[in-house]
Amino acid sequence: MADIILETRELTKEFKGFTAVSKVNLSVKRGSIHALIGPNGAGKTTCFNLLTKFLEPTTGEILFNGIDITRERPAQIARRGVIRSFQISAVFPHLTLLENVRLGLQRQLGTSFHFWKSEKSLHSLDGRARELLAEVGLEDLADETTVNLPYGRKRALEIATTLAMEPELMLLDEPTQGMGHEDVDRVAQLIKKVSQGRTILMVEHNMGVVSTIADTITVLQRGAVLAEGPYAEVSRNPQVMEAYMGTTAGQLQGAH
Amino acid sequence: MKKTTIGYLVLLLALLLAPALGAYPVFVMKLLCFALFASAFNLLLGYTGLLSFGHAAFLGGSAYVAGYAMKVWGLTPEIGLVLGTLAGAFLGWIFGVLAIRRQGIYFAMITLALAQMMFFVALQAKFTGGEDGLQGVPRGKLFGLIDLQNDLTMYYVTLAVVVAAFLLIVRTIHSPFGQVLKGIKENEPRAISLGYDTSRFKLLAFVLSAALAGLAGSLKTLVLGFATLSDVHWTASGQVILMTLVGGLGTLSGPLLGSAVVVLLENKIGELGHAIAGISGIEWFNTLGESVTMVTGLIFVICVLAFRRGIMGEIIALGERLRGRK
Amino acid sequence: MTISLPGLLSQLLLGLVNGSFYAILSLGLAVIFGLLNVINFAHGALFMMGAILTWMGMNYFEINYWVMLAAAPVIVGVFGVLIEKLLLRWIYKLDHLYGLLLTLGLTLLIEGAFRSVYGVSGLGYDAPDLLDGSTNLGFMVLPNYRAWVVAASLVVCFATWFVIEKTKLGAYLRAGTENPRLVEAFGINVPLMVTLTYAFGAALAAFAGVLAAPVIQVSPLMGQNLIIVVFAVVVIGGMGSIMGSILTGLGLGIIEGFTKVFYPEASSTVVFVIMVIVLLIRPAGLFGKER
Amino acid sequence: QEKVKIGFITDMSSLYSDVEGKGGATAIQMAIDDFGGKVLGQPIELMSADHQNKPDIAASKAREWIDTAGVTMVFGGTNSGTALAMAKVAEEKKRVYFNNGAGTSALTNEQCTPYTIHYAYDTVALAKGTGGAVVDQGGKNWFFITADYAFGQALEADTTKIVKEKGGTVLGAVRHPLNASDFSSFLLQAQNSKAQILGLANAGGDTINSIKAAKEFGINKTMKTAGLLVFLSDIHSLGLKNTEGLLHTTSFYWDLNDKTRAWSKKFFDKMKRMPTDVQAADYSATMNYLKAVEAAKTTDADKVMAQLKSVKIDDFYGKGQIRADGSFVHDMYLVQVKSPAESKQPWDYLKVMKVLPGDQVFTTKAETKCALWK
Amino acid sequence: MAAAALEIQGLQAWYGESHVLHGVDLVVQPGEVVTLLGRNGAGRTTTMRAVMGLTGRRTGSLKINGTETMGLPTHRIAHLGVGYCPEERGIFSSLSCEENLMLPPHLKGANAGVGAGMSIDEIYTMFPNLAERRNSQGTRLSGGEQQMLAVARILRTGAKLLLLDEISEGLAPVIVQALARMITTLREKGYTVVMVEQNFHFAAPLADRFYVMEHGRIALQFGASELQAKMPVLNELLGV
Ligand SMILES: Nc1ncnc2c1ncn2[C@@H]1O[C@H](COP(=O)(O)OP(=O)(O)OP(=O)(O)O)[C@@H](O)[C@H]1O
Ligand SMILES: Nc1ncnc2c1ncn2[C@@H]1O[C@H](COP(=O)(O)OP(=O)(O)OP(=O)(O)O)[C@@H](O)[C@H]1O
Ligand SMILES: [Mg+2]
Ligand SMILES: [Mg+2]
Repeated sequence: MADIILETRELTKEFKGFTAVSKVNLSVKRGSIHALIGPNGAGKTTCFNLLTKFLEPTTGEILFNGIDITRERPAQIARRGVIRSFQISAVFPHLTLLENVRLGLQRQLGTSFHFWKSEKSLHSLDGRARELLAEVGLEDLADETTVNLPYGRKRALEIATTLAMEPELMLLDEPTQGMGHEDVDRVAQLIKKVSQGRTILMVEHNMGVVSTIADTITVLQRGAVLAEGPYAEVSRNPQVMEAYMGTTAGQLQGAH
Repeated sequence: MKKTTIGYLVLLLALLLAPALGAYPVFVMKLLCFALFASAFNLLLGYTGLLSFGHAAFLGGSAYVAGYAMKVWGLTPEIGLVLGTLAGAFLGWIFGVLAIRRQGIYFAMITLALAQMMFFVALQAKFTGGEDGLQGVPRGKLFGLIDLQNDLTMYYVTLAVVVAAFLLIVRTIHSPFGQVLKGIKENEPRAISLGYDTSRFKLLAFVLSAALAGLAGSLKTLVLGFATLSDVHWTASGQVILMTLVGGLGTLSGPLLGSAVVVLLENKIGELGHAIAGISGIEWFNTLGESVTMVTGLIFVICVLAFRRGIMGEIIALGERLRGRK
Repeated sequence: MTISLPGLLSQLLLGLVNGSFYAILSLGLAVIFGLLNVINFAHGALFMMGAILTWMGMNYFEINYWVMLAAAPVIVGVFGVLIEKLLLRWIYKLDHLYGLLLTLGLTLLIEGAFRSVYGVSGLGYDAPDLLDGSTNLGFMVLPNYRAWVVAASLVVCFATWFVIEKTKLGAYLRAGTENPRLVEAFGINVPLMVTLTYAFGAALAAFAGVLAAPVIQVSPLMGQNLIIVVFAVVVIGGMGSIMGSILTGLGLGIIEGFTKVFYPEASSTVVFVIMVIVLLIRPAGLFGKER
Repeated sequence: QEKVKIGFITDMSSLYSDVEGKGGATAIQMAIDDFGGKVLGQPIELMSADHQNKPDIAASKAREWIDTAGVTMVFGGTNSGTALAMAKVAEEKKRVYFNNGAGTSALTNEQCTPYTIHYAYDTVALAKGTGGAVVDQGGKNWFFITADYAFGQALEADTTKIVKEKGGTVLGAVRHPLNASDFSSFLLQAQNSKAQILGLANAGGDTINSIKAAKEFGINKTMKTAGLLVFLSDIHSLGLKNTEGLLHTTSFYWDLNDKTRAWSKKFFDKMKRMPTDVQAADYSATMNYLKAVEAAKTTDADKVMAQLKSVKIDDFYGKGQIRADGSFVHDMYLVQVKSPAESKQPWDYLKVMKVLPGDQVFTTKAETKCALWK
Repeated sequence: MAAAALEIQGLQAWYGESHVLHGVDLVVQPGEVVTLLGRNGAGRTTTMRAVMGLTGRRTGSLKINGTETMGLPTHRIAHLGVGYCPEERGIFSSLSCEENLMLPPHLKGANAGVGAGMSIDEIYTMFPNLAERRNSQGTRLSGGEQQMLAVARILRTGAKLLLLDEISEGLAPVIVQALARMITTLREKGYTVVMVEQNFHFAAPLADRFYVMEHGRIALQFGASELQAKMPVLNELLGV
């Protein structure tokens, strides 16, 4: 049996009588890129929110590396190595790129509460921060202020910062939303690249991206799992085609 | 050396020489206390983005504790100051625990409410002397040796304490901790997702700010010899916001300047009015002394409408624009 | 202290009177906060203006109470229009902080101006003849004027609530609260709506002022202490929630009334204690929505 | 060379500005002018400032004026926090300090100093005056509405003491927070107690609002109201309709006799208001201070104080002497507010019920905690 | 000849200090479907916002049905018959789904030739999700549902010039297809549509004409018939 990094058991979330996520059993294999797709309102974002404890599950369990994390707080889960990105871009706009990434690294030093220490003590992290920036192709912009960056670059920076946390599992919610074609490709490749040695769970409507990089796909519909498997298999499933892809999916989305 | 460093050195020199140059030491000491108070407040608002509307509680609460320790228990001034600071920190911790998870205006309002409760305690408790205040706090001898009764000695002690506290603030802002605060101010959800328990960071910032405000309050009691209700009243919280705003939010030097402007105004506006009346011959200005609140109000309005960055903020922005041109 | 049932009932009724003032004032604050995103510190000053204008009308021009009950809110409303057009207009995009500070400054100016003319100890006027006297309710003798205060404010509050929650105009207001530019892009004259909202909020404050004057002493500083309590009411009810502020206003008036019997020393602190407790349990206030 | 400078620091803009405020400055200036504008061959100078009820401003202003401007006498107060703070400064710097506005008896009791003179009234005098006189007139059963802080509690305690001494009883008391705007609830409690006398142990706006609500609920029909600290300015603003019948004690009223009328008319011409007792005291205190300086031929505080305490004072304001503890012991008056029908002219508000001899109302030697008077 | 539905000349626009549009020229005839393409940050959204008067300062000329709108306040512009669906969707959280839908008023004097806009039933048929969640609080809808609501909302008003910013964003492929059908229908009914799209494959078959923006200017303009010929240039400009 393959090594499972994240597992949910009968995960359910109800909002005042409306079940957004219902009895979802998800297993994410270590080292894979796992995509969560499904029609609008299927419960994907809610699922993410449950996994990172931004929402409290109604019932069900979440296991990370076999440990039950259902009752933990968001920051605790983050420290375990489960890091999420947001649907909107999440950077620190008035810090430099370097500082952005360094903030991701800084926690390891254990000096974050040391208000009497000099900032200079953080310079030891600069090397690693630059490496991470290089990994996403931003090394030349290290000392720019982040606000001035174009959108796609901000996403890349966000990924670099996330990598700084040395995440075991990255949760990406629509990472390519609102991006131009070039950026979509760049980010998709980036995800592929950083998935080395990590696990990625992502929500994505762009089938072009999903088909090229995802190893496993889970399709949600009305809060429940509709199908699961590799892209080729799932995309031919008639139920999925009807509920999600539509009849002309291949033609319209495949080339996206 | 950087220009700002030179600026601070000049200011320090001026302060060192102030009594010799004829400035009235007690007044300058009062100014220094408020400068510290405003700087402590700015640490919270300007660098953490938390608007507390209850800082008077720390200023006043600590003033009572330090005053009581020195007057009734007869402790030495340094212990009084330490106790006052600790009291500020403790109050700050309580306020913080209750308020820190609330955002924005809720945070402001809950701190205001807690400070109101503090006010009622101060009004009603026996040891505060109610509306009479805690009067006649002796300055005593520092470490049992240095007699602070002399205004000049007191002045240099005050200056030393305030400078040290200010340096601590500077250091805090430029520390690993300060870096995280900046991150929280910019984008809190992101900071959480990076694994920072942001409420603990905000709490520490709050406690620090409260402790330093407490130090300011204790120092004020030591200098002036009393602690009274006006320090715990909500208007004192409003005033410190004004100081910070006038000087420039989120700038280090802003609160220093802002507190100077506000304190000078509050104390000297009568004389200013007489002077203007003398020069312009307009009789009305003679009554300016009775209109402090109106003038304060006017400054608030003008500041918000036209000078939002505060005096220092505007100067810095101007500098940047000039540099940008070149 | 033991207290009889009639005694309790009468205290409850008195609490309701105070609650009525809290309700109107916090309603005005809530409406203004909702649409303008401004925490109107000047509300206390506007309340005071309502009362003093009425006094002026009665003393200088011998206008009667009923006329002033309508005229004072209108005048203060117009004043509100000026405030909005000349000052508040410039700060909408900024943090709440600035609105709070601007209106705080405004308060100091208005109060200072009235104080320099009228001093601080206050001016009084009496309830209109029609409402003079009192009614024996069996358990207490209630001055007619107080009954009128409760009735008038309940009517005003619920009418306002109805308009905001149940009408199309109210939907515009609520939507404008969140994203005024977009609502304007749908073809609604939002700037006008904003101005009128502020004017309406100001008029509500003035209305409360006119109502309050025969009960409490009119003076330039009369709004100062009240406003802090009313802030607490709004926060407890949930910032911007209309029904929340009305119900909380009435409820707190009653709670405060009971405190006056059982532990009078704490009667003005109790509101803040409740506020802290409520916010700990429900961060957005009793009726507030968490965004 | 020894120039007299008077530093007048009071509340000119806030809660108590009607009681003393600008009118106080006017009264002091009148005294200086009447004295001839000069003493010891030097012009007399008056400096005045608004302390906004903040002790730190009051004290630092006093300190600064003494240190830098050479002020020889500090005058001021109106609120006990500021008054006590200034008294401490004056003691430290050895300057004569007059207080008129603040009521706290601590100024001449626990916290008395060799340089403090409490000139107009204090809470003890008010409590004893009103309490004693009302019981004498048959008001035996009391109920208090008390502001819940030191000042109100002191007033209540002092009054209770005298009421009991005279054989009266206190049926109850309700403590209200400072600046409580609505008093109806407290008044109902008072009414339920069936007491004859409603004692108001509070001040300023609280007193005003209590009186107003008492009228509204018709309590003034069943109980007599005794205000323990009421100023003429309060009655003026409340109007006779609301205050009629209110008993209280004052140290001065403009319409007592020809001398008071004459001075008050001069004051009225300047201020368009009749003086409060505090403002009249301001005039009298200044006048007597200047006389003392002239007699002592110096501004030295110790000598002037000795002179002040050695002479008998007798002017339109009061007749009596400044005691070792700093109290100016003089007669007080129990007064009642007239009904609108009784009032014949503007400012015709009070009728004197009883003259209260100074030695009966002020703190006695047995009671004092002042070390200077033991 | 009737005036152009939208005519923009030399449009410049600023956000605070930053100068975003540097002279945009663009004409849309009544009944046309026009797509604005461009990289992220090229200024397409800003152009739309500028038409509605939602940017900071702006200069140049903006005519809707021949009426100059440069000096007009935003709400007056809307009443010229413009419906705007913003990029960020702008769903109101204090309103329910249905209240959101009903919020925009019917536009006065905008209905010549088009009719009174869609009825609620038509809209619910088109977006069944919305019908199902009609009593939900607006922002509790999922991202995609909010997007549907944002589009549906302006179809009701009778606006005949529609400004649609990234409406296919975040939607499941099935819904994207439904939207494509909707736009075709709208064109048949005589609506004028200006779309901003990242999703070139969604926009390509729908539009009559294309504008490509770059750095706040129009870089290229061509008709649907030239599409194939322009692909190499587009590839270079957009990386399609
Ligand atoms: N807080 C909430 N209260 C009530 N209903 C909610 C809440 N959050 C989400 N929902 C409902 O739950 C369902 C699932 O929402 P979710 O955001 O998880 O969808 P999604 O799969 O991410 O869709 P999309 O692809 O459109 O983003 C939706 O129908 C939504 O209306
Ligand atoms: N509110 C704003 N304040 C300042 N600058 C802004 C603002 N909104 C957008 N900009 C800047 O204006 C430029 C144009 O933005 P615009 O949103 O019009 O681009 P777009 O072509 O719609 O791109 P996108 O694909 O990102 O939506 C960008 O550089 C952006 O950073
Ligand atoms: Mg989603
Ligand atoms: Mg855009």
